[in-house]
Order: sequence, then structure tokens, then C-alpha cells
Amino acid sequence: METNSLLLILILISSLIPGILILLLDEAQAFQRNFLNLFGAVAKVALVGWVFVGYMQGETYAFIYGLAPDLTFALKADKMGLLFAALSSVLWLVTTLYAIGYLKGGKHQRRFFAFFSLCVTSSTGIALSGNVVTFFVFYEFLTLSTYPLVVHRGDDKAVEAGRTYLWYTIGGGTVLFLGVVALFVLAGPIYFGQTEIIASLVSENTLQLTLIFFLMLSGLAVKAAIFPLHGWLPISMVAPAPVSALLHAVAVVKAGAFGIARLVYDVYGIPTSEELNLLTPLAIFAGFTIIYGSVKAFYQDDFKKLLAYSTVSQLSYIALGVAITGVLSATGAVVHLVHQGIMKITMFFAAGNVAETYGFYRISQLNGIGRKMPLTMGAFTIAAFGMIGLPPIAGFVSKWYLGLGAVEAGSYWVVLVLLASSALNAAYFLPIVYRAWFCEPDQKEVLPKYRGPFEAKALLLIPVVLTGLFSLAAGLFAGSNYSPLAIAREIAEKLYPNLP
Amino acid sequence: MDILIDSLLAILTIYLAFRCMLAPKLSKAVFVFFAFGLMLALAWIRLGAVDVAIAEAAIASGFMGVLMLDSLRDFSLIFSKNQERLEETASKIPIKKDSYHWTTALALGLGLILFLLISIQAIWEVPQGGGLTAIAEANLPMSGVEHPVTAVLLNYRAYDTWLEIGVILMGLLAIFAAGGLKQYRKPGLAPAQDPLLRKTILIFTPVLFLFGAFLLYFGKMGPGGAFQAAVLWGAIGILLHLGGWTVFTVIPRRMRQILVTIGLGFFMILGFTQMATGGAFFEYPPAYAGFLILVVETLAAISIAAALTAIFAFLTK
Amino acid sequence: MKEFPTSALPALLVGLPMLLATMSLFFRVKGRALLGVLGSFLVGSLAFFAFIEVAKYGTIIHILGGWEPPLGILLRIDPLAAVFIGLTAIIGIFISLYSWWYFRARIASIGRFPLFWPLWFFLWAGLNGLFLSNDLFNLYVTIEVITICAVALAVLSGEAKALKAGLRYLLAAIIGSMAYLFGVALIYGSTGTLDLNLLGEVLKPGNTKTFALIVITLGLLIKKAAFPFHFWLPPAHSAALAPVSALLSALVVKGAFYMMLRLWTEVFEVSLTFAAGQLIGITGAAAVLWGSWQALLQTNFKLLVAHSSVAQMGYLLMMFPLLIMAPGQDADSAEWLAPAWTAGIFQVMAHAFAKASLFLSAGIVVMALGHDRIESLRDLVAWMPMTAMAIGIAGVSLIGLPPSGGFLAKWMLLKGVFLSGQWWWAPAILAGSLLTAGYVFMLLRLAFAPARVKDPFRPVPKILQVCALLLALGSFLIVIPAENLIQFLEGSKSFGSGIESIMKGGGYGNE
Amino acid sequence: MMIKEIFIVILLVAGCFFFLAGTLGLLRFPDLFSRLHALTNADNLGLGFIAAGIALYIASPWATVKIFFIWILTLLSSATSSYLIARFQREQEKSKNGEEE
Amino acid sequence: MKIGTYEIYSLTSAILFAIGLGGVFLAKHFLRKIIATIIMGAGVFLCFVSFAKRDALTFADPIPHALVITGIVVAVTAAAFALSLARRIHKLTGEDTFGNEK
Repeated sequence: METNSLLLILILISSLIPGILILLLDEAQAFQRNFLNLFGAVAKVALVGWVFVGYMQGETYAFIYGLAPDLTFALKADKMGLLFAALSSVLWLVTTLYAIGYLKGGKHQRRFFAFFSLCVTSSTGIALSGNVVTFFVFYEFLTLSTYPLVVHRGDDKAVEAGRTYLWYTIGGGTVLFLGVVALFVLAGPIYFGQTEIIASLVSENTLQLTLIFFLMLSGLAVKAAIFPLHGWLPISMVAPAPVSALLHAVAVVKAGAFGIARLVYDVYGIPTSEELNLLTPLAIFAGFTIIYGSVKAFYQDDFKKLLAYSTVSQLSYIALGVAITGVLSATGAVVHLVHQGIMKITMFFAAGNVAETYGFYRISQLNGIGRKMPLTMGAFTIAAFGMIGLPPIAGFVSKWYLGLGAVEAGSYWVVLVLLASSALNAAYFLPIVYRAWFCEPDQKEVLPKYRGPFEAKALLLIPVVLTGLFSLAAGLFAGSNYSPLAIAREIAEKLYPNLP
Repeated sequence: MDILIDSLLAILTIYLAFRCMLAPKLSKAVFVFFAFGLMLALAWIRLGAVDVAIAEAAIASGFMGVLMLDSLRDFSLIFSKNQERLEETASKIPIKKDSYHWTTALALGLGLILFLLISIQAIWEVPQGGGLTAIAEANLPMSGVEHPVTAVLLNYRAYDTWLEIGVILMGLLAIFAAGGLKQYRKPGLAPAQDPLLRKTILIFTPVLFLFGAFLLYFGKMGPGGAFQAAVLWGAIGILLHLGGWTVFTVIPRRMRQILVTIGLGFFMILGFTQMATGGAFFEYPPAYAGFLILVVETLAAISIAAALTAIFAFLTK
Repeated sequence: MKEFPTSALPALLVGLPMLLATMSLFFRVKGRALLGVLGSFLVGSLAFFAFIEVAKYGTIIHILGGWEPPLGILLRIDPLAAVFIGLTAIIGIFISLYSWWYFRARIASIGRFPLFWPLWFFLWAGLNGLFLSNDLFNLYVTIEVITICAVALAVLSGEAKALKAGLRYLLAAIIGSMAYLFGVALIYGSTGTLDLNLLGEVLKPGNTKTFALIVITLGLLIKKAAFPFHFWLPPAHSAALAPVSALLSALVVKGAFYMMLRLWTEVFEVSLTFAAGQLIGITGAAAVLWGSWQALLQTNFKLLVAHSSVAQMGYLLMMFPLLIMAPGQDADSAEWLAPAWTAGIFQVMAHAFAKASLFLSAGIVVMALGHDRIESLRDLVAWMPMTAMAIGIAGVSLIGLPPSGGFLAKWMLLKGVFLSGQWWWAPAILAGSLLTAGYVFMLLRLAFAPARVKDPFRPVPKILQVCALLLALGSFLIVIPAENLIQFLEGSKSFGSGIESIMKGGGYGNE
Repeated sequence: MMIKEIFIVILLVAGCFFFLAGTLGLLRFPDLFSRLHALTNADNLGLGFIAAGIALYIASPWATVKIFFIWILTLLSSATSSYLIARFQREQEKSKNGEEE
Repeated sequence: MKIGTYEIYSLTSAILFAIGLGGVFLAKHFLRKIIATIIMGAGVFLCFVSFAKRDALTFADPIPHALVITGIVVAVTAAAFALSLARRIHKLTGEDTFGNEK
């Protein structure tokens, strides 16, 4: 096998093998487990970095294995996939650190970390998959590997949440399956990027193609939590903080959003999608979800639930960006994929820290928490400002591009949606920030569960600070050549070769 | 004249089959079943299938009938007046009872009649296939026996027969399995019986043995053969069992095992030997075919007889 | 048939298990188990060897007794048979290993069953005989061998419940084989031959053949527990001992399916119409929906798994409508035949692995709990992670989620359905998947839920759990060599062939 | 030849008559013992006549011996079985009477 | 239409099969169900042998005869097994029908 194909396999294996090995370990072998985990995570980051650099220098990376006649397992690196893979692997490393700290002394760590690894394997698999079938395989694998994480707590509430999660995702998976098979039958094995195949079929199979698009879209929309298929997301907040972080920032929801981007950009292609009028409904649903999510978030008192609804809202920015044609909005969509991930993970880490250290789960308990945990809340504040869209933080960049894109495409209602959503974001994030920094603590002094040199466990603190810095850096250095923005821009320009 | 006899026999057979199903008392149904078997045996003879007639009379009607009869006692359906009445109401096909709604019964009946009509039409139209008589006859000299049915059973389609001997052994094991395991080691002791019965049985034993041996040997050139002989020999065992001689407790365990498996085992070993010497499975060297077939038949008959005895002894416990 | 190489292999494949079964009668309980395990490896390696030979030389035949058909009987291994024999061998080995430990565990409710080993090897001989057979009547004998052994194994526990289920099973099976034999009689009467190959050449359409086809198909449908005739399966499979349930649902029901596949594609091509295929498909779809729905309602683990067998066997039947061309379609240019066949074969394999694993897991659960009420599976994940995982993995394969064998089967089935234009099967396939997901995750949900009692599970030997887990993994691993396997299968005559529903010779009336 | 055929016919008719009588007795007689009586007596005799007729008809010494054996064995078995039935019935009645008293 | 031995018995065979089939489904008592399966079998075997009679040359076709002997033995073995199951069930539970349970 060539080195280049081997590299892709290695990226997957770097988390798959630790996952399997961890399952075989004993519950008590914490050191070995952590070592395997971290080793896999670091290796994955390194490998993705290697491939990324190689790809930028013009190498090609592909791996194909025939499962059955015309049913192939294909991995292929392209820019969008690599961007997502990089996001997953970096955030996995961070989250692993966090999870080790968070779960220390907890039960069933073996199971947790094993499935955690499998989850990231599928997430990178989704990023690197080269055709629709492979994408679908990893997409479903992701569902399965996240289920044990969602129900990790094992109490009745968690189990119920797991059930809801499964009904949504398996149902979505089934619909997606139908779409994928139908597409396969109509157009043969489609590799990502071969938009000309569909384009050549449009004239004769308009109805079928429209139907297939919406089948696949509704399958993907479940994970992307687009209204009305978002119901599982707030409920599965019962999972431990690292899981929520990973679930909401990287793995599951992003898989859906990434899938939608793939579907529109690399399977149907923008010209075809426009010709079939597929994007307007998507834009409308996405726009509605943005407002809906924000409004719902406004009424939440549970910290994590609030973040969950915020995620529902923020994710649809990506779908919206995909649905609006134009280089700028495409840039906005792709870059928001990364930026939202970094910011949201920061917020979840922060929420987890607060909960873990002081046992606070509600926003009303957060008075004056900023003074007790300045680093945590500092990172949170950065992320919150980013979400609202204040410069120079990452969120501003993506919103700016989305807005510009909307103006460019002439969809002024989208600008309204963005403005309204920003206002709502501010309305529910700013009170938290205000409470944290400016309100007096409650009368009853709550003692932290943790005592030590820092405000929280070091392993919990480092990740949140890191990601907070990332979100700041992504905005500050957006102009540099290797920033997510620059890469997103390249991707978008490639999608619209005819535009300036 | 032929038609008259045949039609009479056919009508009688069908009537008896109906009685088997519809007789109000189950015990009566079992007795009718005996008669049915005998009629059927006559029908086989009318069709020129003497081998089948013997097999039918001996195995399907005789052996099975005896088992049925014995089961009647098990189900306490004979020898007790109360049970008889109880059973009368409970076990016949309840055409007018509430347990079937009449529409269901009607639908089932209509479906059955429809099926019957279709099958009659299908059978009526069976084209002349020609059968394999000619080929069987042409190859008869090479088969080692003179009777075509034996040739088919032990040579042309020896594989089927081998499996069939296996099936009997499996049936025995299956019956053991159904009976729960604890009884597996100790075959039952029959109660001491009437002296006259014992005397009669003793008289019959050599006769049966002789006749069985005759059938076995005669199978080479005419109707008869391993299965028919086996049932006669099995009958010896059954009779002895009924007479209070517990055949199976006398014979040591190892011996019992050997008796039951030797037919299948020898047949199989023979097949393997044939393969080892370059032939096919069950390909007899033509010179010894007749002798080997006789040996196989004898051992098979012994095994089957032992199995039948064991089945009976085990079931009547 | 002379063009094929002959070899002793086919005869050995039947003879060896038979020999082992007979031999095992002479051993005491412990020796019997040892012989059983060693013997299963022996038969397994023979099957493996046969597989290799078939891959090398193609179809291998063995003319029994040196008498060529139509007078004699012919055994032949073509790739299709080789795959089934190989499948039987792999699952057989695992189940043998499992049974060894299962019967060694001296738990009062399990005990040791000396009759298991001989009966199991007789069953194995019957299965191999069935897969190898090329003769209508011989098929009857082998299927009777299978029936008797299967029922005997099913009632091994000697409980009234099992006995009753076993009697029901036996009666259903006898009706099935009698119906089958009735069809065989008609066919023999009208053609004078029993050999499948010769029959395929000489059979002409006509009322008789159509009727024979109907009774044979009905008989086989009863034997494989197709929808309206499935009544016997759930009680029989759920009341048996764990390894036996695994054997019954993984292998035994496949025998009747294999026969039906062979007979439809090799013998009865002339009598089949498009409507016949649709009818079979409808029973399949009904079985999928009904079986899955019933499984969802069960409160006992084994009953749930047994009902799921009814549903999964339904998927197999849905392959038949695709094999029969609608009027005007040409079998040579039909591109959905290969997917349909692949779907069938992979469904057989994936179901065999997954179902065997599920029943073995059920056995472990019963061993640990003393009963199999689903409600008691709580906290299984923490106590027996391997078993929980086996249940999960096997369940995922049943649902048909990627990358399992079940996924490949359902993918191919859906593909065939769309390619052939018979899209109306798709909803049933997907609804079946969803319902399957429903009951599989019902199990998993409980497995993750907290236990209500302290120390709910008794310890169970690890090796049992490993067996179940490996079988479950098997249902995923079969996907890896899929392409090679399909290439291998293409060497058999019937694989990928379709049936043109033109009534050759004018439709009605004989000749 | 004529005489032999007449003999054969007479024997067969006589045999059939006894069978008929035995069957009638079986159907019409009131209790078990008299039924048995009718059946065994008449049937054995009827069978004897028919056997003799057939033996005469075939007119081969070996066949005659075989037919004779058939008759003897039937006699033996029917006698034994009717004896057993009768004995069983008597024991049943005895035990029933015993219970009633 | 010629009516001969073959025709009469082949028709009988169909009727016997139908009686047996109906009996297995409709009869309630185990014993009667088992008898019904044997009657079904008798129908099938009669069908086989009547063909042998029809296709007879110098002697009747021996193949069906052999098949039927095999068939009878197999069928009787199965029936005996069924009988043993039925008796065992009766012994354990006192039931002699499947009852109304599903």
C-alpha cells in the first residue's frame, strides 16, 4: 500500500486501536488507559497535520477498498474534509484531557473512553470519506458509538435520553439510507466532487432527484438539529460535560452540518441544486431554526440546556450559509463549522467546570462566579462574545461573511435573521456574563468541592483556557494564510470557479 | 372385475381414513387405523408393490398401530369407562362446537375441498413420465441382486437407505431425548405376565425369527429385505418384552450400543472402505456385491430390530 | 455431469459427522463432549478444505455408488453449497465450543445432556447432506433427518413447555415434508427423474407442474416458518436450550430456504410467474413487519429473539420477487439479479451469525439470572460487558446498520428493489429495520439502566461470553471479504440467474 | 377336474359363511364373552375352510404346508388373544364388584 | 377416459392426502393428529406407487417402490417420535391437546 493511502488509514486507526485496546483493559488500569488515549490523540493530530501539509503541497491522498461489486469503501482527503478532520482531532485531544480530569474516580471509565475513541474515529471517518456510501457507514457508526456515551450516567433519565436520541438518529439514518440507495441506483457510486454525474441526470429525473435530495437532507438534518428534528439535542444534555462538549461542538452535530455541506457542494453541486430549487426550503428552515433556537435558549435556566438551544441556533448558520449561493456565504458556512466548534466547546467546558467545582447547574446560581473562577469565566466570556458576534472574536468573522454573502445574494431577509439572532444571543448570554462578573454572590457561601492551587482541577482548567484562546486567535489572525478563514475561502472559491 | 375390486378397496380405504378422523372415540379411531393399514396393504398388492405391502403391514400398520394402542392406555382412554366418555366429547373433530366459529370451519372446509379438486385435477393430468424401469432393468445384472426393488434400495440409491437407517437411530435417540434423561440408562421392566401368553410368545419366537431370516435372504430375488425382516425380528423383541422378559436389561450396555449402531456403522465403514480403495461411496465391487449387500442387510435388520424393540420398551415404561 | 471433477469430499462431508455421531454414542458424557469439540474442528476443517477445493476447481461432484443419475444419486458442491457448508462449519464450531462449556457448568437448570452431541452431529450430517444433495427425494430424506434431530434437540430440556413446542414443530415439519413429497411424487410421475439437473432440462410447464410447485413451496414455507406458517417457530426456538436455539435459528431454518432457492432457480423456472414471486414477496414483507412487531411486544429475551427470526427470515423471501422477471423483461440484461442474490446470501450469513450470537447471549443471561425476562437485563453492561456488547453488535447487524453484514444485505436488497422498479418493497424493508432498531435498543436501553437489585448476575464462564462475542463480530467481519465471496459465488450455475416468467409452451394444459 | 372345482367352491362358500356368521355375532351379541365366542369359533373355522379351499386350488405340496402353517399360527394367536381379553375383562369385573361390595 | 387401477388409486391418493391434511389441522387430540399425518403420508405413497404401476414394463418401476419403503420408514419414525412427545406431555401436564393457547 502506498504511504499516502496508509496515512489515511492510520488517521482512523490512531483512535480505533486505542478504543479497542481500552475495552480489553481492566477498569483499574487508569494509567495505561490514559496513556493510550493521549497517545492516540496526539498521534492523530500529528497525522492529520502531516496530511494537511502534504495536501497543501499538492500530494493526493486516497484509499479505496471494494466491498462488493460497485460498493466501495473510499477515503479521500480534500480541503473541506481535512478542515473538519483537523477540527475533530485537535478538539479530541483537548477533550480527552478534559475528560480524564472530569471523570477521574468515576465508574465505567473503560467503557467511556473506548466509545469516546470510537466516536472520534467515526467523526474523522466522516471527514475523510470519499464517497456517499463511506460517509453513510461512518455516519451510522457515529450514532452507535455515541449512544453509550449519552447513557453513560446510567440512571433512568440518561437511559430515557438515550432512547430519544436513538429514535431520532436511527429514524434519520433510515431515511438517509433510503436516499443513499436511491441515489446509488440512479447515479451509480458517486464520489464526492463528481457533481457532473448528477448534473447530467437532472433533465430526465427531476422529480426523483428532488425527492432523493430531501430524503437525504432530512436524514442529515436530524443530526444537524434543524427544526423540527432538533428534539434530541437538549434532552441528551444529561450526558457528562465532555460528552456534551464533543457531541455539540464536534462529533454529532457537525457530522450533520458537514453532511449537508457535502450534499450540496460535492454531490449535487451548486448549479444543480439551484436548478432544482432545492436550496430555498433549506434556507427557510435554517433561518427559522436560528430564531427558534435563540428564543428557546432565552427561556432556559439550566445552564447546559441553554447552551444546547444555543447550539441548535448556531448550527443552522452553517446550513444557512450553505443554502445561500455565493463565495462569501460559502466561506461563512465553512468557517463557522470550525469557529462554532471551538467556541461552543469552550462554553461547555466552562459549564462543566462550574458544575464540577461548585455543583452549580443553573444560571441563577452563577452570581459572582467570575471572581471565584476567573480563568474559566474569562474563557466563557470570550466565547460568549464570539457567539454574539463581537469583533475580534471568531464568531464575528463567520457572521460577517454570512451577512456579506446574504447581501451579495440579495437575500435581505437573511440579514434580518442574523441581526435578530445576534440580538437574542446577546439577550441570553450577556445576563450570564453580567451575573458572573458583577453580581454579588449569594448569601449562602458554597464551598468548592475542589481544593488546590488553581480555581479548578488543572486538567479541567487547561482545556478551557486553550479553547478560549483558540477562539480568540481564530478571530485575531483570521487574515493569515493558514487560518480557518483562509482555508474556507479557498474552498469556497473552488466551488464557484466562475465568480471573481 | 379389476375395476370393481379396486374401486371397492379404494372406497373402503377412504371410508376408513374418514372414520379415523371422525370416529367419536379415539380408541375406535386407533382400531380403525389398523384396518386402514390392512386395506392399504391390499391396495399395495393390487398395485404390484408387494415389498411396500409388507412394509406397510409390518411397520406403518403393525408397529405404529401397536405404539398407538399402547398410547391409548397412556392417555387412559381404554380400560376406564369414565375417561371414555370424557374423551368422547373432547377429542373428535368438533364441527359443531363453539371452539371453531362456523365461518372458520366453513372456510377451512371449502379450502380443503378446493385443494382436493385442484390436486385431483393435477394428478389426473400427470403426463406419462416413463419412469426408470428400463434403466433399472438394464443395470440389474451388475447390481448383485435379482430383485429390482432391493437393487434400488441397497445399491442404486444405497445412500438414501443409509440415511434412512440413520433416521431410525436418530428416532430412537429422539425418543430418549423426549423422555427426559433419567430413564436413559435403565430400560423398563415389564410386569410379569400370564403364563399362557408367555408360552405362546415362546412358540412364536422361533417362527418369527425364521420368517424374518427368510424374508431377509429372499429379498435378493423377490419381495422382502432388511426392513421387513427387521420388523419381524423387532416383533420378537416386543413380544418378549410383553411377555415379561426384559430383553434390554439382560444385554450389557456396550452390547446394546453395538446392536443399535452396527447396521449404520457397518454400512458407513463399508462405504469408507470403498472410497479408500478408489471407488465411490457405496460402490460395491461387482464380484462381491451380492454378498456385501446381504451382510449389510443382515446387520441393518439387526440394528433396526434392536431400535424398534428399544423404542417400544422405552415408550411402554 | 461428467465434465466436473469428482472427489471423495462430498461423501466425506456427510459421512464424517455421521461417523462422529455414531462413535459418540460409545463414550461416556465427558469423552463425548471432548469428542464433540474435536470432531467439530475436524468437520470444520474438512468443510474449509472443501471450500478451498471448490475455489480451485469449481463445482465438485461425487457419484454415489458409481450409478449416474437418473438411476443413482449425485452429490455436488458448487460455490453456493460451499458457502452454506462453510457457514455451517464456522457457526458449528463456535456452538460446539460454547456447548462444551455450557454443559460443563453444573447449574441445576442446565445439567448435562449426553444426547446433545450425537444429535448435533447427526444434524450436521443432515445439513451437509441437504446442501450437497442434487436429488429431489434425497432432499426429502435429509430434511427429515434435520427435522427429527432438530426437534429432538429442541426438547432436550424435557420441560413440558419445550415438549409442547417441540410437538407443534414436529407436526408442522411433518406436514411440510409430506406436502413436499407429494410434489416430488407428481414430478417423478410426469418426468421419470429425480435429479435436479435433469429435471431442469426436461420439465415442461403444465397444470401438474404448477401444482407440484405450489405444494412443494408451501411445504418448504411451513418448514422455514414463513409468515402465515410461523406459529411453530417462536415457542420451539425459545423453549430450547441456548446452544440448541442458536443451531435451530442460525442453521436449521436456512436449510429449507436453501432448498427453495435451488428448486426455484434450477428446477421450476418454467412454472413460475411474476405473480408467484410477488406473492412470496408479500408473505416475506408480512413476516418482516409482523415478526418485528411481535418481537417488540415480548417480555422474554428468548421469545424476542425467536420472533426476530421470523422477521429476518422474511427478508430472505423478499429476494424471490426480484428473481422473477416481469413480463417482457429479459433475464440476461437484468442488472438487479446480482444484488438480489448477494442480498439473499449475505442476509443468510449475517442472520446466522447474529442470531447464533443472540441466542448464545440469551443462554448466558439465563445462566446468570435463572430466567430471561427482559426487565432483568438492567445493568448488564456493567456486570457482563462482553455479553452486552455481543447483544449490541449482533443487534446492530440485525438492524442493518453499517458496516455489518446485515447492512450489506439490506443495501443490496434495496438496490435490487429500486433497480428492478419494484419499489413497493422498500417501505417494508425500512419499516422492518426501524422496528428491529426498536427492539434491539429496548434491550440495550435496559442493559444500560441501573439495576434494581444488588448483585443481579451470577458469574458465568468467560469463554461462553467470548464465543457469543466472536459470533457477533463475525456478522461484521463477513463484509470484508464480500467482493471475493461474490466472485467465488459467481462460479455456481444458479448465482445471479433470473427466472423469466414466460410460460414456455403456451400456459395451460400439459405439453 | 369338475369335482375338484366344485369342492373348492363349496369350501370357500362355507368359509365365507362362517366368517359372515362370526361377524354377525360380533355385531349382535350382547356382552364381551359371547362376542369373543362367536368371533373366535366362527372365524377359525371359516379361515380353515378357506385355507383348505385355496390349498386345493393351488394344489402344490409346499403351498399346502405353508397354508397349513398360516392357519395354525392364526389359530394360536387368536386363541391366545381372545383368552387374554377374556381374562382381562374378568379381572376388571372382579375388581369392580369388589369395589362395589 | 380410461379408468383402470392406476386412475383409481391415484385419485384415492389425492383424497387421502386431503383427509390427512384436514385432520392434522382440525383434529384436537395429539393421537388423532399423528394418525392424520400417517394418512397424509399414505396418500403421498399411494400416488408414488400408482405411477409405478402405470409406467410398468416387464415389472413395475422399482424406484418408487424403494422410495416409498424409505418414505414409510422415515414417516413412521417421525410419527413414533411425535407419539413419544405426546405421551410425555400427557404424563407431565395431563394435557392431550394444544388447547387454546397460541
